[in-house]
Amino acid sequence: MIELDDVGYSYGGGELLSNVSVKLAPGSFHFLTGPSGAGKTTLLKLCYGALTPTSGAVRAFDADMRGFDRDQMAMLRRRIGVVHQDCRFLDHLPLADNIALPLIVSGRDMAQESANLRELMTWVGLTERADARPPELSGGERQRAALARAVILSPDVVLADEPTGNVDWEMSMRLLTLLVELNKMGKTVLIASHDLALIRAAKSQVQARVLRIANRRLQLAGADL
Amino acid sequence: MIELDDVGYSYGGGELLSNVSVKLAPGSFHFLTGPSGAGKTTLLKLCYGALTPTSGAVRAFDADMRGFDRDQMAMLRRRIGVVHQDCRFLDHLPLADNIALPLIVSGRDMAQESANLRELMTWVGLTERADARPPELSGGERQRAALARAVILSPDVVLADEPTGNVDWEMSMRLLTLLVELNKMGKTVLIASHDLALIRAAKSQVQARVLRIANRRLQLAGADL
Amino acid sequence: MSGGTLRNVLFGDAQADRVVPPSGFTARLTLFASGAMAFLAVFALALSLASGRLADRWASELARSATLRITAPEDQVAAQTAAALTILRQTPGVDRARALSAGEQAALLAPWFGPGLDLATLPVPQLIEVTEDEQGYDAAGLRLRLSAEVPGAVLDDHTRWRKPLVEAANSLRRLGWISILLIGGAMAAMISLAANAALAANAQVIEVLRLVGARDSYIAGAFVRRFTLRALIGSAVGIALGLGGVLLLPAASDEGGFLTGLGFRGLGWLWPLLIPLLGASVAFAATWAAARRRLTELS
Amino acid sequence: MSGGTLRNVLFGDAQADRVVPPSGFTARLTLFASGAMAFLAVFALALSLASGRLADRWASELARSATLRITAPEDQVAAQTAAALTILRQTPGVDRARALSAGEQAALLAPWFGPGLDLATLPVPQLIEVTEDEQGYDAAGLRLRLSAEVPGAVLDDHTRWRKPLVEAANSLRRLGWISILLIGGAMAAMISLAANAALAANAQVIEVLRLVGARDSYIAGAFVRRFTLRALIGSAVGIALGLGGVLLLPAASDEGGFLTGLGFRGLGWLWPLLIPLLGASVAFAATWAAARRRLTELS
Ligand SMILES: Nc1ncnc2c1ncn2[C@@H]1O[C@H](COP(=O)(O)OP(=O)(O)OP(=O)(O)O)[C@@H](O)[C@H]1O
Ligand SMILES: Nc1ncnc2c1ncn2[C@@H]1O[C@H](COP(=O)(O)OP(=O)(O)OP(=O)(O)O)[C@@H](O)[C@H]1O
Ligand SMILES: [Mg+2]
Ligand SMILES: [Mg+2]
Repeated sequence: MIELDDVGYSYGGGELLSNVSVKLAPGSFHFLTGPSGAGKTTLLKLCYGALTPTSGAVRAFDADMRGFDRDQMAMLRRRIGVVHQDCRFLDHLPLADNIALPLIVSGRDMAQESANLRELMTWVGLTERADARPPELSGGERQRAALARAVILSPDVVLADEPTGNVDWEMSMRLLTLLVELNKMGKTVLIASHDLALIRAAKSQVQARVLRIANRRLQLAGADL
Repeated sequence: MIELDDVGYSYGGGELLSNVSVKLAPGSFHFLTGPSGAGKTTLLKLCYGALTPTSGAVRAFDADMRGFDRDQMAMLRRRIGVVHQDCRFLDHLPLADNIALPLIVSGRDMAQESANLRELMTWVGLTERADARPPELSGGERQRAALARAVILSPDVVLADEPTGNVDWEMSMRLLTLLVELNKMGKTVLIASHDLALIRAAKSQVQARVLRIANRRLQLAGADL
Repeated sequence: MSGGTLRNVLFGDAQADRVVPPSGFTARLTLFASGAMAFLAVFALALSLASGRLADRWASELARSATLRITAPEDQVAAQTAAALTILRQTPGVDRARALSAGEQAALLAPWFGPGLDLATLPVPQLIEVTEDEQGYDAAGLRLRLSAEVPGAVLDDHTRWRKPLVEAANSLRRLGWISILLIGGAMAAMISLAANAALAANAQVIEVLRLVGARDSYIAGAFVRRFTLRALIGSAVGIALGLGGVLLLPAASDEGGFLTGLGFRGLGWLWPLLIPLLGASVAFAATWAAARRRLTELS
Repeated sequence: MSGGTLRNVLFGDAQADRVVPPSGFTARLTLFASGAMAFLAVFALALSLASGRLADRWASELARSATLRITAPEDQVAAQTAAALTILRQTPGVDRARALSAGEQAALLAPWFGPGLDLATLPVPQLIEVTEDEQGYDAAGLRLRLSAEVPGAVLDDHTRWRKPLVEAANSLRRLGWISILLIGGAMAAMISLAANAALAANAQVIEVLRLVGARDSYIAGAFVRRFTLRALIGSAVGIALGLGGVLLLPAASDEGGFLTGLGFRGLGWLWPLLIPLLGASVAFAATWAAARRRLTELS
């Protein structure tokens, strides 16, 4: 699905990531850990084309992203669901429309999708807040909404950056279950998280590989995780 | 220091908090937990006057906040350090100035305070990022900066909303240590968090009370925490 | 944003317009700027149309009317006048020739001799008003014939008199058109400014839309449609107010000249209706250019 | 924002100004609006000063110059002219009295009688140009005396002729002042709009500043100082350009009348220097009002 080939990245100063090679095979489940500021978010942005590597190549669905024009990039984004670390919404639209935004911009028939939308909102526990504007949501509610928005188009790949940083343990498990279910349907999942308890819990439900960024390199984490 | 007396609050719909009474005594250390959307952030906002209770009274430093004019409110904020859940900064100023912002707006002599600032930035591990603009920071870096900004004026009370949601365990412990040190100096600390591991770790270092919001009420959590 | 997506930009779906927040400030700025500009444009248009009319009228009067002055001993004036009139009536190109009455002459001379003028006591020359037809007459040939048959006649074709006035009217007309160009330019500048402000203020909205897979033409279209519509509404209101203002001006009086003759005549009323269309086109072009630049910058 | 904090607002510390982000768009809008308005104000000022001068000159000429017309049998003209001149020179309030020469009279009459006029063949009245001094003369008394001693004399005081021109010049002057008021109003509106936009765009900045304990006067002051400075700079540049433009206009010529006589004379050059001060005051008031409203709203 998504393949990083000897990728290096720098924001202008020293190199943040070097020689990173990883292949997210279809149907795989990955975690990404590493200390704060190591480059987890940066790596995710490279995967969905928000950043262009300073060296090496990123391939998505067997196409080299470097050649993408803006329309191809838009089409790619419809196949990749992304949960940002600082969840951003359109503050003037109610929550339900924000979650349905990928349906709206891709011109789907909203009537057909409404059952789907309602089910998803129930799962993340936001049915009651459907008419609230995003600034009125609590921190955890925003994170759940971001995850719902990322998966509503049923994308081939889900990239989630710290999706459970602001929710309690019970809700974390619910969100994890959602991602595991998607993975079981054949979707590729990558979760950046520093929450070791979450990773351990996931490993009991699904066969997950844990990647760790340390010293600018990407390593496979040991059996302790 | 801060006292909520039979406080109720509603954002317009049903009541979110009812009959909440709590007294943050000088030098006390509290945790606040509860499921996502229970009202932790709301309760904190009531404590520092960002919200006015729909019923009941809030007293800060023995003065009823309802009578405060805008200047008195500004003076109150200089005695209360707040870490917002979604950390906000002035995006056009470098990180160091953002952390020093409370010093700047209260007209302190920056030359005198620079040693203090440097020490604090080292503690939260942001010395290298001093010249970065806030949008260039990673999620964890923002949270650490927000905590640093909250404590730089050495306020009498520190209210921290989910201050460790985006940092790894090691950094969580560092931040906790900072707050425990402040508490040992006699400052009052209240931390809203859903991270039970953090709470357990704190209890081994300091005598902390754990409050829980459930069904609109504030309760003292049981011995399991 | 290739050419093929222009249709998309112009006629996006209703949903697309909701994704851009209703930005109070830039909306007000656009409405206000296009309204004010349209309002001013109506006056500039009225000014140039009116001074154009004035210039045309004066120019055509200037070309088409002349005076024949007959200075002769008192007893010959009547005979020479009759002879001159005969010649004029025979001249091809002369539409009308008419001897002024004593009263008319007295009125014309009153400024010089006071109102109590008795023409009978003065050997005042007889004036004949000559009006050309479309083709015009041959002034040199006429002069020649007159000098042979009516020795006391002098043909004065007014040119010296009215030329500076016609030039003044023409330069007012130019001033009007230049103002309209300046107004259009100022409007384009203001709307560009507003569109750029809206795009800058909505950098985060654009980021979110791109994150969920919106095409650039979809995003640009939402902004472009909104600004075009605002400019259309703003300038429609502006011309309505401007036309109201023009109607309220004192009606053109015969003596009035420049200042009171403002206003539209006949088909001239259709001109101002072009202003909102022009305003909307200006807004469309300005917003599209701004969106294109901004979206390329942000990528 | 009580009265006592005004000093704080006007002279905050240098640090305080950094906490408000340099907002590109509202800065450009303010600079542009105040520059454009100052530019226009210079012209409006020049227009009203020039037409004021014109009106004054005409009004004083109108009051101070008159024509005496002597219509008499040919042999009495010279005697009556001499008599009239004598009377005029004795009249208190008359500064100068001068009989026009035959050539001057011919030039004045040429429009009517053609250039080849021989005054000798016509009993043209003799004209005497009368110029008043500061005090002015008693027209009625003069008329009475003339009617007794110079039966052919008629005093024409030009009033009928120039009054409409003076009125036109006066209404141009009014137009100039009204334009200056409108320009000032438009500038206040634009700067309010810009200040409100800046305050709205910086709602988050205001929230952060309040969170860390900034007083409202501190926050308002940062905005107010910035907008006042921008208006000052913008309108200074605007008047510089405007004065340059006025200097480039063709110099006032004697025939020129309205259009070419624009420009400042003597102390008049000091007037435009008031514009930036006024602009800055307008910006100060507008921004302060906007900040006050906004900060109350946000609390
Ligand atoms: N736009 C940028 N310009 C410059 N430096 C940046 C930019 N974005 C991120 N950085 C820096 O790059 C480093 C890695 O950032 P990144 O967000 O990838 O970290 P992370 O692993 O996601 O950390 P966290 O767990 O705290 O979210 C950080 O030190 C950050 O300050
Ligand atoms: N401005 C607002 N207007 C309306 N409702 C609001 C507003 N702010 C918060 N709420 C609602 O009030 C409830 C409590 O919000 P609050 O932010 O206090 O929760 P929280 O306990 O901090 O949750 P979390 O752990 O997710 O941060 C939520 O359901 C939220 O949607
Ligand atoms: Mg990150
Ligand atoms: Mg919260």
